[in-house]
Amino acid sequence: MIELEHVSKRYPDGTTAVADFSAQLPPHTTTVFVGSSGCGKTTLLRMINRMVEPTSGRVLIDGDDIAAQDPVAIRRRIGYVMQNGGLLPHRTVLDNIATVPRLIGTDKEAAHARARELMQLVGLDPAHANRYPSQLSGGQQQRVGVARGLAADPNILLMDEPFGAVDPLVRRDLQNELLRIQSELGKTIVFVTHDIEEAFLLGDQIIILKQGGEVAQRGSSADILAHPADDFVAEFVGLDRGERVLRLQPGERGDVLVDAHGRAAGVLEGRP
Amino acid sequence: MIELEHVSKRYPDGTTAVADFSAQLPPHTTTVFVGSSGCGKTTLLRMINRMVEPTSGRVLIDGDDIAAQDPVAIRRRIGYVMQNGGLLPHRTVLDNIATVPRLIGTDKEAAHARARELMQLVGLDPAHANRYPSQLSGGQQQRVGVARGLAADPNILLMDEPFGAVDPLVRRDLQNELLRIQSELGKTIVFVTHDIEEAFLLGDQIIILKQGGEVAQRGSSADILAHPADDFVAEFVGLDRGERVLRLQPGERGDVLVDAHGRAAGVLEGRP
Amino acid sequence: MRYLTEALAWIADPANMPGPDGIAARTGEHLWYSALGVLLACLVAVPAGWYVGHTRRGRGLAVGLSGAARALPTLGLVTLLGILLGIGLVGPMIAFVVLAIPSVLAGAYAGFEQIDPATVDAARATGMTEAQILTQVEIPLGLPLLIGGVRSAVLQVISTATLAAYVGSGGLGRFLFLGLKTQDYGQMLAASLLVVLLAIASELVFGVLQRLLTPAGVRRR
Amino acid sequence: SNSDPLASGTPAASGTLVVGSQQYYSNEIIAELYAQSLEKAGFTVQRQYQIGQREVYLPDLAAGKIDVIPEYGGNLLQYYDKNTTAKDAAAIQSALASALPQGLRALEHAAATDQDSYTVTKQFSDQHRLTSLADLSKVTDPLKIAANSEFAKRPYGPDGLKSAYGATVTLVPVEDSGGPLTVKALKDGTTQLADIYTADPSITRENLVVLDDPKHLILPQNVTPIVSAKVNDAAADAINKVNAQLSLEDLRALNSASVNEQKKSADIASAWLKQKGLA
Amino acid sequence: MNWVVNNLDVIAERTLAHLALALPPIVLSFVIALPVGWLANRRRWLRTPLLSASGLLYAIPSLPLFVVLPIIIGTGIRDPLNIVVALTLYGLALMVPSAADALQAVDPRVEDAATALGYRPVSRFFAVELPLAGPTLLAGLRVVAVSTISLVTVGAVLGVPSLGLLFTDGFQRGIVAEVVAGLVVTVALALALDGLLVALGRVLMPWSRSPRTRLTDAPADQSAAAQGEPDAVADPDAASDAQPAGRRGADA
Ligand SMILES: Nc1ncnc2c1ncn2[C@@H]1O[C@H](COP(=O)(O)OP(=O)(O)OP(=O)(O)O)[C@@H](O)[C@H]1O
Ligand SMILES: Nc1ncnc2c1ncn2[C@@H]1O[C@H](COP(=O)(O)OP(=O)(O)OP(=O)(O)O)[C@@H](O)[C@H]1O
Ligand SMILES: [Mg+2]
Ligand SMILES: [Mg+2]
Repeated sequence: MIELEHVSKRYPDGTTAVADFSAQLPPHTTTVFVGSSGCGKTTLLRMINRMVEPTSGRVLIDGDDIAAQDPVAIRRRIGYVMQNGGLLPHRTVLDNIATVPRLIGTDKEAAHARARELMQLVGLDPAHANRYPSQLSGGQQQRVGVARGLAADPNILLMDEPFGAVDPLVRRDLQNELLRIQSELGKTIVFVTHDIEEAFLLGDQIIILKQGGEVAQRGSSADILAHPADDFVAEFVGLDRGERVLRLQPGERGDVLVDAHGRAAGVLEGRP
Repeated sequence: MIELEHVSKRYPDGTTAVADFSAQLPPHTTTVFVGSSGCGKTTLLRMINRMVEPTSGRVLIDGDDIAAQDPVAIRRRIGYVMQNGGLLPHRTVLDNIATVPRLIGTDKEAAHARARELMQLVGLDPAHANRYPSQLSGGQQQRVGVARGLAADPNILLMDEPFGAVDPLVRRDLQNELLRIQSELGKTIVFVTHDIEEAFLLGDQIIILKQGGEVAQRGSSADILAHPADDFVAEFVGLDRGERVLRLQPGERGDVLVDAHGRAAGVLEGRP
Repeated sequence: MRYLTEALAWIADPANMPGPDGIAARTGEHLWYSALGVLLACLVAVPAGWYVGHTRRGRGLAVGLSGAARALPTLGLVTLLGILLGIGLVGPMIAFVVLAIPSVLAGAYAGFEQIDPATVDAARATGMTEAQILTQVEIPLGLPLLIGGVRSAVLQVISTATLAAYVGSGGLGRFLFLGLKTQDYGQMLAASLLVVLLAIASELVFGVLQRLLTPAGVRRR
Repeated sequence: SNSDPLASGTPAASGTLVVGSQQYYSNEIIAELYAQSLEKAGFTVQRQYQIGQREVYLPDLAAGKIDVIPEYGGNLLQYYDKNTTAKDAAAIQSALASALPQGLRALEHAAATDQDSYTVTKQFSDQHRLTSLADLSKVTDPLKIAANSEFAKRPYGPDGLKSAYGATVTLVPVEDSGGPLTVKALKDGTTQLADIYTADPSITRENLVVLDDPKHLILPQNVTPIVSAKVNDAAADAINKVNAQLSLEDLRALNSASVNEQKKSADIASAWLKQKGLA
Repeated sequence: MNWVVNNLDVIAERTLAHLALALPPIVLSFVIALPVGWLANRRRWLRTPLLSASGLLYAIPSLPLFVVLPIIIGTGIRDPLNIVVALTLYGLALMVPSAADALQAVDPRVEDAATALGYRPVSRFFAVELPLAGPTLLAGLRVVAVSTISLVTVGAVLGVPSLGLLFTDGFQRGIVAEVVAGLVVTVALALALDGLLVALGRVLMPWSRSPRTRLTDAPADQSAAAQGEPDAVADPDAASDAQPAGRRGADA
C-alpha cells in the first residue's frame, strides 16, 4: 500500500507543481494519474521513489515514511519505466535489463538469466539480447524498459507515460501486453498518462488531475463515465460534446453507434 | 478536384513508398489518409504540391497536370500545415502567418492586416502577434501553422499530422476548431494522420492505407465501421479485439456502454 | 618553391637524422613535451570538467576562464614566465598546459552535457548512486567528446611546442629558430613540415582512438 | 603587388626622412638620437621602430622605404659577405662601402660598440682567474655558454673559439639575444658563460666580466648608420655629429636608462643630446 | 605599474594597431567560410577533404607561416597584408568546419516547411537557412575573434606593430609590468570583442534567446542546479566536437 498524505511540491523557481494531494494506492492494482500537461503527474509519481522530495506532507510505503529511508535503496526496490525507455544507450538489451540486479549484487550470470526470462515475459525476441537500444524500434525499446522495471521483482512499478512516444498500433499492443503481465504478476502499478482512453483501459483506479495536482475525480472508468463529478471531468472524458453519448444509427450496411457529431464509434453487441 | 492517377514513388535509396495509387479528392470536403507509420501518407500528400515528384503516374488539379506547372507557384497556391507547425523560428507569429502573402508580393501592411484576421479566425490571442514560436505552447503553434496555411486564401489545404504532437485535450480543441473553420470556409482539405479516431472525426472521406500506399478501404467512417473490408481494417479500427463492439452494462450509478475488455466507452443516448 | 625543395632535401639528408641534435631526437623531444603538456592539462581539466558536467555547477566560471585562457597569447605567457623563471622547460610547460586546458575542459563537460538528461535521470531512478552514475553512465558516454577535446589540445600543443626552444629546451623548434636566425629558410620550412607531419600523425591516432572509445550503441553510422 | 617578396610598405613622402630601428630597444634609442638630431637640423622625420631583424628591414632599406637605420658594422658586413677577412673597425668600414647594395651607404661609425662577447660572472672570473679568452682553455670544468642558436654557426662561435684559443664550450641556445633569460642563466650557474652584447647595462649592473679577445676572434660591432641616397650632406652631418660623441660608456648609460629606469627612448635621447650640447 | 602609467599613450597606440590587424581577418574568414561551408554540405564528397584540410591549416606553426607566406603571395614580411592573410588562414581553419556544421544543423523540417510555402532556393538560403544557422555561426565567430586577437601578437616578432611589441620590448628590457600589461590588454580586448559579438547576436537574433528546456524535475541532491543558468550561448567549444578550438598566441 502506497499512501500520499497531504503532499505538496514547490520547485525552486517558485512553480507550485502540487498543492495538497492525498491518495491511497491499493496494492496489486493499477492506479492511473491522468491529466493534461503540467498538472503535476510526474511530480507525484516521482515522490514515490524519492526522485522528488515533497515540500510538505509524507509518503508512506507499507506504513513506513520513506523520507527516513535511503533513496538509493528505495529506488532499487521500485521499478521505474519512462517514456522513450530511458535506456542506457551504451549497454546491450540484456545489460540494460540486468541493471538493477547487478546494482544489488546479483552475479552477472544470474542477472543475465533473469534478463532473458524477462525478455520472454515482455515478448522480446531473444535474438535481440545483444543489440543496443538504438538498434531497436520504439516499441521494442519500451518493452526493454518494462522488462528493466521488473527485473529486480519489485512490488511497485512506476510508469511515466511509458507508451507516449510510439505509434497507435504498437501502443495498443503494448497496453494489452501490460494487461497480460499485470494479470500474471499482480504488481502495484502507478501509471501516468494524459490519454484518457489509456487510463480507462489500464486503470483499476483512475485519478483525474487538474493543474497543481488537484483531484478532479477518482474512481473506476465506469464510475467516472456514468457520473462525471463536474464539467471539467465531463469535458476531459469527452462527455460534454457528446463524444461519449452514443446513439444507434441505422446505416445502409447495418447499424452503428454514432456520437453527437455523427461520427461512428462502434457497433452494439448482438446486432448485425 | 484533385486527382491522383496511378501514382508511384520509389525513393533514390530503393524504398518503394507508394506502389500504384489512384484517388479522387472531391472539392470542399476533407479527405483523410490514415495508416500506420511508413505507409506512404506523407509521400502521397506531398505529391499534391510537388514537394515529391511521382516516379510514375499523374496528379491533376482541376483537370490540369501539375507536372507542367511551376512548383513554386503551385506551393504558393496550396496551403500546407505540418506537425510542430513547421514555423520559422526566427520570425514572429505575425510574420510567420504573413509569409506567403509577402512571397506573392502583398505589401507588408496588408499582409499583417490579413495575418491579424487569421489569428482571430484560428482563435489566437492578438497579444501574441509579436511573439516568437518558441514562446508559444504547442497548441498555439499549431494554430499559427493553420493560420499560415490559410493566409493566401488557397483552395486546397494539405495537413500532415498537424495535431500529432499536442496533448489530447488541446488536440480535441484543435480538431473542433478545424471543423468549425472548415464549415465556414469549405476548403478542399487533405489530412494525414495515423490516429483512426481523428480520421473518423474529421474525414468526409477516409482512405485507410497499408504499406506501400495500398488502399485497404475507402469510405465514410460509418461505412468502414459497419463493413470493414478485411481483417487488417477490422484490426486497424479496433473491431477485432472488441474495442468497438460495445454492450450495455448496468452499473450502480447507471448503464454504460462497455467494450469487450469491460472498459467503459460511453453512454447510450436517452438512457440515464 | 625553392625553399620547399631545400626543406625536403634537408629532411631527407641522412646526416640530419641521428645524434642528440638529429631529427629523430628532436622529434622525440617534441612529442614528449606535447604529451607531457596535455597530460598535465588533463590532470587538472578532466576532473574539473567532469565536476562541472555532473553537477552543472560552475559552468559560467568554466566557460569564462577557458575563454580568458584562450585569449591569452602564448608568446606573452612564455616571455613572462621566462623573465620570472629563467630558462628550462618549466615556463613553456606551464604555457602548454594553459593552452591545452580550455579544449580538454570543454570536452569533459560538453561530453556530459550532451548526454540525454533522460538517460541520467533513468539511471538515478533505477537506483544508481551518484558515483555509479558518474562511472557507469556519464564517463563512458562523455568519452568521445572528451577525446575530441584532448585531440584538439594535442594539435595545438604540438604546433606550439616549438616555443620550448625559445628558452633553451629542445624539440623541433630548435631547427626552426636556427633556420630563422641564419636565414636558412629551407631548414625552417623543414621544421614546420615536421611539425605538421606530427600533427597529421596525432590526428590519425586520435581518429582511431575516438572510434575505439566511443561506446558501441552510440556510434554514428 | 611588389615583385620583391621581402619588400613592403610605401615610400614616405619626399622631403621626409624615414628613420627605422631594429626590434631592439638599444637600437631604437640610437635611431631616436639620429631622428632628433635630424629634426634639429630642419628635416621632417618619420619613425618606424621595432622592425624585426635584418632579413626584414634590409630589403625595405634597399627598396627606399627606410632612409636611416643604425647598424652594427661587423654583423652587417657578414650579412652581405660571409667570408669577409676584415678584422677591425676601420677595415670593416671600408669593406662595407663595397659590400652594401647600390643606393645604400654607411656613414662614419661611432666609437660605441655593441658586440657579441664571452662574458662570465665576477665570481667565476675570480675563481678561475679568467680575464681573457686565452685563459679559457685552462679551465677544466665543462663549459656551457648561453647564446642564440645561430651562435653555433658564427665564426666566433664554439668552433672558432676552439681553433683560435683551444677552449671547448657547448652551446645552450636561448633565443633572447643576451637578454634577461641569458643573464639569468648565467647568474643561476645554468651556464658558465654567456653571449651578452657589450653595451648591455646588465654587465655593469650584475658586475659581469667581459673576456678580452686578444686575437680579434669577434668582429667589432661599431654603431654604424646605414642611409639611403635621400640622405644628403646636411642630413649626414646631423647624424655624424651624434656618432662622433657616442662612446661605449654613453651607450651603456643610454641602455641603462631604458632598462633600469624604464624611460622612453625619446626622453633618453633628448636628455643625452642636451648633455652633449647637441640639442 | 609605473611603466604602465608612463606609457598609456604607447599602450593605446599598440591597441589600435592591434585591432586594425585583427579585425580584417575576423571578417574575412567569416565571409569566406560561409560559401565554403555551404559547398562542403552541398557536395558531400568535398566535405571530408575540405574539413580535414582546414583542420591541418591549424597545425602549421604561426611564425614560419608569417615568414614563408610572403614568398608565396608576394608581399613583404612586414606588410600588414601578410599578417592579414596568415590570420585569415587560421580563421578559416576554425570557421569553415563551424560554418559547415551550422548550416548542416538547420532543422531540415524548417527548410522543408519553407520550401512547401513556396520559397525559391536562393531566397530560402538568405531568408531561412542563414538566419537559422546564425547562433552556431556566431559561436564559431566568437572563437575566431578571440583566437585572432591573441594570435596577432606573433606579428610583433617580425616588427609588425601590435600589443605583441609590449612582449618583445618588455622582455628585452626586463620590464615585467610591460609584458603583463600586454597580456592583460590582449585578453581584455579579446573578451570585449567577444562580449560585443554576443550583444550583436542578441540584437540580430532575438529569437535565439528562447527559454531553455529543463529536466522534468530535479534530482534529489542538486535541485536548483539544472535551472536558472545564465543564458550562455554556450561555450563555442561545446558546439563542435573534435574541432581545434581556439588557437592562441604565438608559437614559433
Ligand atoms: N526521402 C526519402 N528517401 C527514402 N525513403 C523515404 C524518403 N521519405 C520517405 N521514405 C520512406 O518511404 C516510406 C513512406 O514514407 P512516408 O513518409 O510517406 O510515410 P508516412 O506514412 O508519412 O509515415 P509517418 O506516419 O511515419 O509519417 C517509408 O518507408 C519511408 O522510410
Ligand atoms: N524541475 C522543475 N523546476 C521547476 N518547475 C518544474 C520542474 N519540473 C516540473 N516543473 C513544473 O511543475 C509543473 C508540474 O510538472 P510535472 O512534470 O509534474 O507535470 P506533468 O503532469 O508530468 O506534465 P507532462 O504531462 O507535460 O509530463 C509544471 O508546471 C512544470 O513546468
Ligand atoms: Mg510528466
Ligand atoms: Mg508522414
